[in-house]
Amino acid sequence: MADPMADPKSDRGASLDPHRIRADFPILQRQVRRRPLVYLDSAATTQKPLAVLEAMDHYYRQSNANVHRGVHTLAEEATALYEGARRKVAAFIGATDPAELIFTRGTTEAINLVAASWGAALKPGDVIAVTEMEHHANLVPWQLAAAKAGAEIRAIPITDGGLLDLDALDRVIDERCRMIAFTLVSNVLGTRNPVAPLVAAARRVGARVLVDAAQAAPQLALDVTALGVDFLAFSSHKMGGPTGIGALWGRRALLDAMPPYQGGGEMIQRVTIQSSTWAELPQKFEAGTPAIAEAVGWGAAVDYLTGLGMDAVARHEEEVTAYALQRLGEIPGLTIHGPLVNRGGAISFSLAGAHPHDIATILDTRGIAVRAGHHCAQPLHARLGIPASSRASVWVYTVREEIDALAEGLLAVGRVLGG
Amino acid sequence: MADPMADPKSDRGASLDPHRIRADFPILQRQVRRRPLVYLDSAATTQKPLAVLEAMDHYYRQSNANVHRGVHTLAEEATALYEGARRKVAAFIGATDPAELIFTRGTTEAINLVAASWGAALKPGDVIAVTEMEHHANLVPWQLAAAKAGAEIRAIPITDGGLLDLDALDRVIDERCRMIAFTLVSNVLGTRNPVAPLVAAARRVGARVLVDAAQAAPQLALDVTALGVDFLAFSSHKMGGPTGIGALWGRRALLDAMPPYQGGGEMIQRVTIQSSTWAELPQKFEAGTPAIAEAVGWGAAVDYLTGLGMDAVARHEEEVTAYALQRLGEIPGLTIHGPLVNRGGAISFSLAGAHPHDIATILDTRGIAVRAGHHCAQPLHARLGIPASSRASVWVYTVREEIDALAEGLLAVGRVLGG
Amino acid sequence: MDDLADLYQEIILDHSRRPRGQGRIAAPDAHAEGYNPLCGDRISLDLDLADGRVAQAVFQGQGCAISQASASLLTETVQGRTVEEARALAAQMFALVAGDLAAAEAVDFDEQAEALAAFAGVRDYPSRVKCATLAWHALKQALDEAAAAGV
Amino acid sequence: MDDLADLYQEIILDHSRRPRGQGRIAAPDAHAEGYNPLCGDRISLDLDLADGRVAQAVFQGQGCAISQASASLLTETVQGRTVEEARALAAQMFALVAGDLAAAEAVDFDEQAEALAAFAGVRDYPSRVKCATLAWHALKQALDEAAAAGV
Ligand SMILES: Cc1ncc(COP(=O)(O)O)c(C=O)c1O
Ligand SMILES: Cc1ncc(COP(=O)(O)O)c(C=O)c1O
Ligand code: FES
Ligand code: FES
Repeated sequence: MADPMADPKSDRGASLDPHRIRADFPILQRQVRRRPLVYLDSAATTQKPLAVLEAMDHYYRQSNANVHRGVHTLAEEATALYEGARRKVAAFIGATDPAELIFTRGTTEAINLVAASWGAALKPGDVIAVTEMEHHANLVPWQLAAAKAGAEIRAIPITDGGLLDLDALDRVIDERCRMIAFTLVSNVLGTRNPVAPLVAAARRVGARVLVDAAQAAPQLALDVTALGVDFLAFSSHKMGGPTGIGALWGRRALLDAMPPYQGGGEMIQRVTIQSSTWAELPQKFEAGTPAIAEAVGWGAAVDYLTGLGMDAVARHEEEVTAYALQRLGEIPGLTIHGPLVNRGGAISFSLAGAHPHDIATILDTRGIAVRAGHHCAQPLHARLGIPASSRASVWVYTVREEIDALAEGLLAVGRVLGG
Repeated sequence: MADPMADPKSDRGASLDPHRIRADFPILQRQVRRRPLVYLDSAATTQKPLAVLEAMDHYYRQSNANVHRGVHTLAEEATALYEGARRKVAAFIGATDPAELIFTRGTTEAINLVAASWGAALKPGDVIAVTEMEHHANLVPWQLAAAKAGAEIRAIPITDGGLLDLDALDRVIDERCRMIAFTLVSNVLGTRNPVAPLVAAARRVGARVLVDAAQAAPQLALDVTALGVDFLAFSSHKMGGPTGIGALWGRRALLDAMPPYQGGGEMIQRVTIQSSTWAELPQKFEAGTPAIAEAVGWGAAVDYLTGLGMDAVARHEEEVTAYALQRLGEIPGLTIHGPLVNRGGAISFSLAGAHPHDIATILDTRGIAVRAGHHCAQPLHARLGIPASSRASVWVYTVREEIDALAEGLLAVGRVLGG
Repeated sequence: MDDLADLYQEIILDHSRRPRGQGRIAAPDAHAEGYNPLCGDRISLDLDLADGRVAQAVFQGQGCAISQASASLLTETVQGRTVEEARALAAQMFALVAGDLAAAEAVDFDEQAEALAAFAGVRDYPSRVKCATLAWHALKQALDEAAAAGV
Repeated sequence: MDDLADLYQEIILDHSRRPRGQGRIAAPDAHAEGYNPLCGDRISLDLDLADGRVAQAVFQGQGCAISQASASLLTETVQGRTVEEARALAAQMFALVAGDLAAAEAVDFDEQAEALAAFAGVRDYPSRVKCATLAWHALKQALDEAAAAGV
């Protein structure tokens, strides 16, 4: 088991040396309010390694052109880079057929695509099941689709410990259920949800399964084939890649049967004024000029993570998280929301007598970046009985010294606000 | 009137010196097939000035964070940069209220947003009017919306000269018409369409007007207030900015009345498991993490163009286009599709005995990049009676020497293929 | 660190820990609600007006230290002032937190009103500006509505 | 420029200007269509088979110089060859344009078949590869279907 505080000069093998990794991320050199930046907001968006910035810059300086149907050299290069990125990202989640990977703006658009296109076949009385811990991205699109169809939304409840209440599964999932959509890793509680029981429940009633992997993709080795799900959505910007791109992976048979989502160039085969026919996958779902440079950058991020090894990334995430949970547990008046073991690196907490936004601002005066608010999970906060929480979240570059700075900062918050 | 071949050291005043401008675009140093790149595919996507690449790089190295609701310094900076970009882009098209400018992935998504959200109120028998020269992006979304509603698509015809047939307006636009959606500048013919008669026709029957400004925004000073239209869509990547972003501008009253398009984070106010309420404009239509770095880059592109002066840009476009039309007119067997005056810089043509893809490949062997195909305008090509065409298109960095290279290349094509 | 940039000054902390002027008025002459979309926090402000003066100001609601302290200081500061003075104080707060120090200082007030200067530091934390002005926007709205209603 | 990279060689131009083997067979033993989504061009190929050989091959359709030349050369080259030889030629074309020169050269053919090497230059133009193979994919499909149908 690697020591994340290891000597920066030590060998980068199966384990991961965050001190060495920090050199790959230019922004980590930055000062904030005259203190070194302590970036603990990676669950909102991660910082980007130099390799990603260089890949995009190089694309624009060497090969920029619109993709597909282009015959000239730049168009050929841009197309090869764009489709190469698709293959990389597909391989990263264990997809065997790159045509099953559709580029979107992010997780949110990926889920909207399924909710609108697959969801167009929903009928009155059909049920979409989510969980009480969903991000709004995996709830509101289903509400929109359900409202159109006259379908019903049900939520699988969570336990007080922040785990899915699997005992409630049989009550929530009946034969009216057409879809179970859930997050693999909670962006608030850190909970890593079990896939197998949900897939089994779905299969029993013939429902489909969509996994929100926005938080999972940056911290766990994923294999869509092994997971046995139908759709999986994730975002580049949460895993070291640029903003503006994400993806939907879906089973070919389902995607083939779905109507198109957006109309426009690239997604058509034959167009007359009155009607059109559609292109093959993945183009069918990629109308218009796609986020080309962003795909290239995301491909570089995937290469970077593969270079580190996703097992090492996961181990580091677990180690730093465990250390953070230990240090935060020492802060008087602090409550951690969510499980303490078998979890991801988003740690939400409340501090008695301190409003989450004051916590975030006071930490910011020390150069420490955390989030305050409902983290796009209002129903979950309602379930927790709090309007908002503070959240610290880690990634590959997070070192124990930063957790120490957070702990000291929170003690200072207590001193300042507690009086 | 400026001479685009002016001495590179001459003063950059109201007119534009493309030789000097070329130094701002790193990719123009590139060799293609051992010849200097002659990039004549700007209508597909433009190249990017250094200032744009640097703005994005700087964002990622200094201020990268997720926007909105964030309290820490990086989140404040990212939000200020993102919203600052919105103000720049809004000002660029003469919009007085930045909240009326919604960031999308591009023109295609902007039109899909209107077709799906505004179009949700369409009823059987309603008519959507487009033109025969539309890009698929301004046709297929309306087909999808019309199919859902039982509405009808009608096309305003074009004349043999490639102009809108305004005499046909009264026949096409009747009181069943709910929307006139047309391109301001054709990406195939180069035609600059008149706005006033179409707006007048729309107002007579109470229809809305959407303008596809994908080709217009890079080459004309736009003022949505003066144009008097209801919606305007355009793309960053066609005007010096990055891929992955574009915008919809719309009148506040219309946008306020429209249902949301995609659901997720940022676009909500209150969320429960069962239902949600929506945020104010523009967030209401921007679900999920937006294309933040791309907005910053687009803002830099707008600054760059404003620095050149859009009047000078338009004049340069007209001058180089006129020169190109003159040179192409000298090529035996060459037919230009579209008007010869009062037009933009996309020049599509056919060369007797030469297939468009052979033309593009042979030009590519000389480092010259042009497009071949239907340019996402199959109905227009059907109207022209050809399956495909070749297209050369210019922008701020295009110099006469490049047009000369094109003309020589086309003579060579004739020699090679004509035998 | 520059004193003005130091957001959590003693006076702010004192008022946030022990807010003054909390409560409701059964039939207030003027009333408004403040809502901060950043966090969802709400504040309600009740006023009694008499002879063109703010006879009483009380607030209720949850929020961060900044918003609580600001509301608390508001109730103390406007108490007994004329409606015009209360408006001018609100304008001063808006100018202060916007970093418009010239405008803020152009208004020359007594010692009690100067306590509001403690909020100047919020201009270095743009997303928190709304916290400092939440109660003051409610004040302005309450006075506007009362004036419109002829109270 | 390297000769192999020179796409528009004399033999290709010659066949594209004056395509051989154009036409249809009224009741062909084998038939297939080729469609190039890049450009929308289509080609149709008719074959007569006799004694395990390609007795006649003709094509019809519009397309670029590369696709026309390739189809024209195909009709000349496969004429009279055994079905197995025709298949091997198709495989050679696919290897050649994919830049797999070793595989392409592994097949040792007569002079006429060597004319196909003229298409090697297309590997430097990836979007045009389909043009060069359009007719050959149709050939393979026609032979596959004929075999499946027991012709
Ligand atoms: C006239 C016109 N409209 C719409 C589009 C679509 O733009 P985008 O692909 O950026 O969505 C284009 C460019 O492809 C265009 O030229
Ligand atoms: C669990 C989860 N789902 C969905 C999203 C939405 O992702 P995006 O904003 O990139 O679309 C996020 C992040 O904001 C998330 O954490
Ligand atoms: S954080 Fe809610 S009012 Fe300050
Ligand atoms: S371009 Fe159509 S077959 Fe070659």
